[in-house]
Amino acid sequence: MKQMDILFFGQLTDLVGAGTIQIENPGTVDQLKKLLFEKYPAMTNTSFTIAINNKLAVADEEITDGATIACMPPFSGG
Amino acid sequence: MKQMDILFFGQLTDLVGAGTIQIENPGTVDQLKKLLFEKYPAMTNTSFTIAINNKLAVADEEITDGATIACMPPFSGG
Amino acid sequence: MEKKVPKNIFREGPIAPAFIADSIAKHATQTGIGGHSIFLGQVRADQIDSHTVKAIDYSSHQEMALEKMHVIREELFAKYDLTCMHVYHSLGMVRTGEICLFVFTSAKHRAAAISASSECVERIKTELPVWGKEIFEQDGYQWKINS
Amino acid sequence: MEKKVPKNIFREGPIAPAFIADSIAKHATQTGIGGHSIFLGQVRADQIDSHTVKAIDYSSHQEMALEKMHVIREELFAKYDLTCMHVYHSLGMVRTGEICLFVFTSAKHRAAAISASSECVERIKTELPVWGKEIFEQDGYQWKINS
Repeated sequence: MKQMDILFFGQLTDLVGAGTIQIENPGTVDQLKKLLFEKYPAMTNTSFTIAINNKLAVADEEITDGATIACMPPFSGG
Repeated sequence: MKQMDILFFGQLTDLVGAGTIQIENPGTVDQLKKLLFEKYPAMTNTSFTIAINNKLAVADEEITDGATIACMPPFSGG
Repeated sequence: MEKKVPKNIFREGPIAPAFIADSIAKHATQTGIGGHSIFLGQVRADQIDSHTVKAIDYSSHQEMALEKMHVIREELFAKYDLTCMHVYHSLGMVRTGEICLFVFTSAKHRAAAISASSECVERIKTELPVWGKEIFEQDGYQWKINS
Repeated sequence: MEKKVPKNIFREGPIAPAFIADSIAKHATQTGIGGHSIFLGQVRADQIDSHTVKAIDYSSHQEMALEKMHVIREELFAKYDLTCMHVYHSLGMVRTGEICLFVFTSAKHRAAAISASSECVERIKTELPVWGKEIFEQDGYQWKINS
């Protein structure tokens, strides 16, 4: 498995304590969430979406090596 | 009867050939219209409203001496 | 009770972008404002048969227009939760590409500012005794008709 | 076919009124335009419990935001008969009273410009991955929640 960057935004950066972490490709979005909930239990109580290569991801979507992964709380621009 | 100013705006100034005319108070709005149609027959084919003291007038409204009378084609501001 | 004197919305000639910037900048001290909505009318070089509009010459029954604008302002303040509303309309010559109408509403929340400015523009177009004379490039003119 | 590079809508810090004036002035040569609609977001000094907001620190998933904005732009151009659309959003610190969002649409007829700018603002608020951190006067902060 390849190492990949997971980006965090908004209040998730507080919760994770960083804007980026490196993990091994977990395979799918569901598996990524499982892994994040283990590492950061507070994320289970937080509303966020996951984007793969700048598109919102679906639950069982496969994560390809080299993809850009972002964990994003509700948007609050403007 | 007192002399009073009738103001014309927009395309009515072309039709009347002036921005203001002086007439004797015709008494009511209906009578004013009759008088204007006699003086300026082209006005019969023109859409316009009459304001007395800056308020749109009704047909049988009485015209008091010293009132400001305006003949106004459809508005085209902005 | 004293009757409030209506604000003069009329400006001779076009409305300069720098004037708009100043109006915006003046609101920086009003830190309860969350959104501004601005409408600008710009004179179009319309083609009318073989003619091209080069300017609009605006005239108004000013006293009546100012009284009516005062009513519109009060009604919009009653209807929407606004912080400010500013309206400027040109009189005299405004060339194509220049600004002839500037409507500027500000509110705590964007929805009020946006609805009020759009409603204000519609009411200005239909209710204010103002007329535009479209002046052609070569010569001649026609009286503007609002759609 | 080459993929069009999305325009960068982001600006570091607040959007200056003079920049807005320049944007308006640049449209004077486009004499097919009859109306401009502008929305400006301004940072509010909200009271939150015993705290007062003094600034918002904006951050974004920029690459995704620009791609999304490109889609919004294309959809609005397809839906409305627009001449131009310009969008600028601040990143980093914007103090209360300063402008953080500038949406500017222009069209031959006012209805298209007004509807497009208002729709654009709603879509920016809900669809762009941008976050605001409300910084308090004394110290502390909270993450902004869009209503």
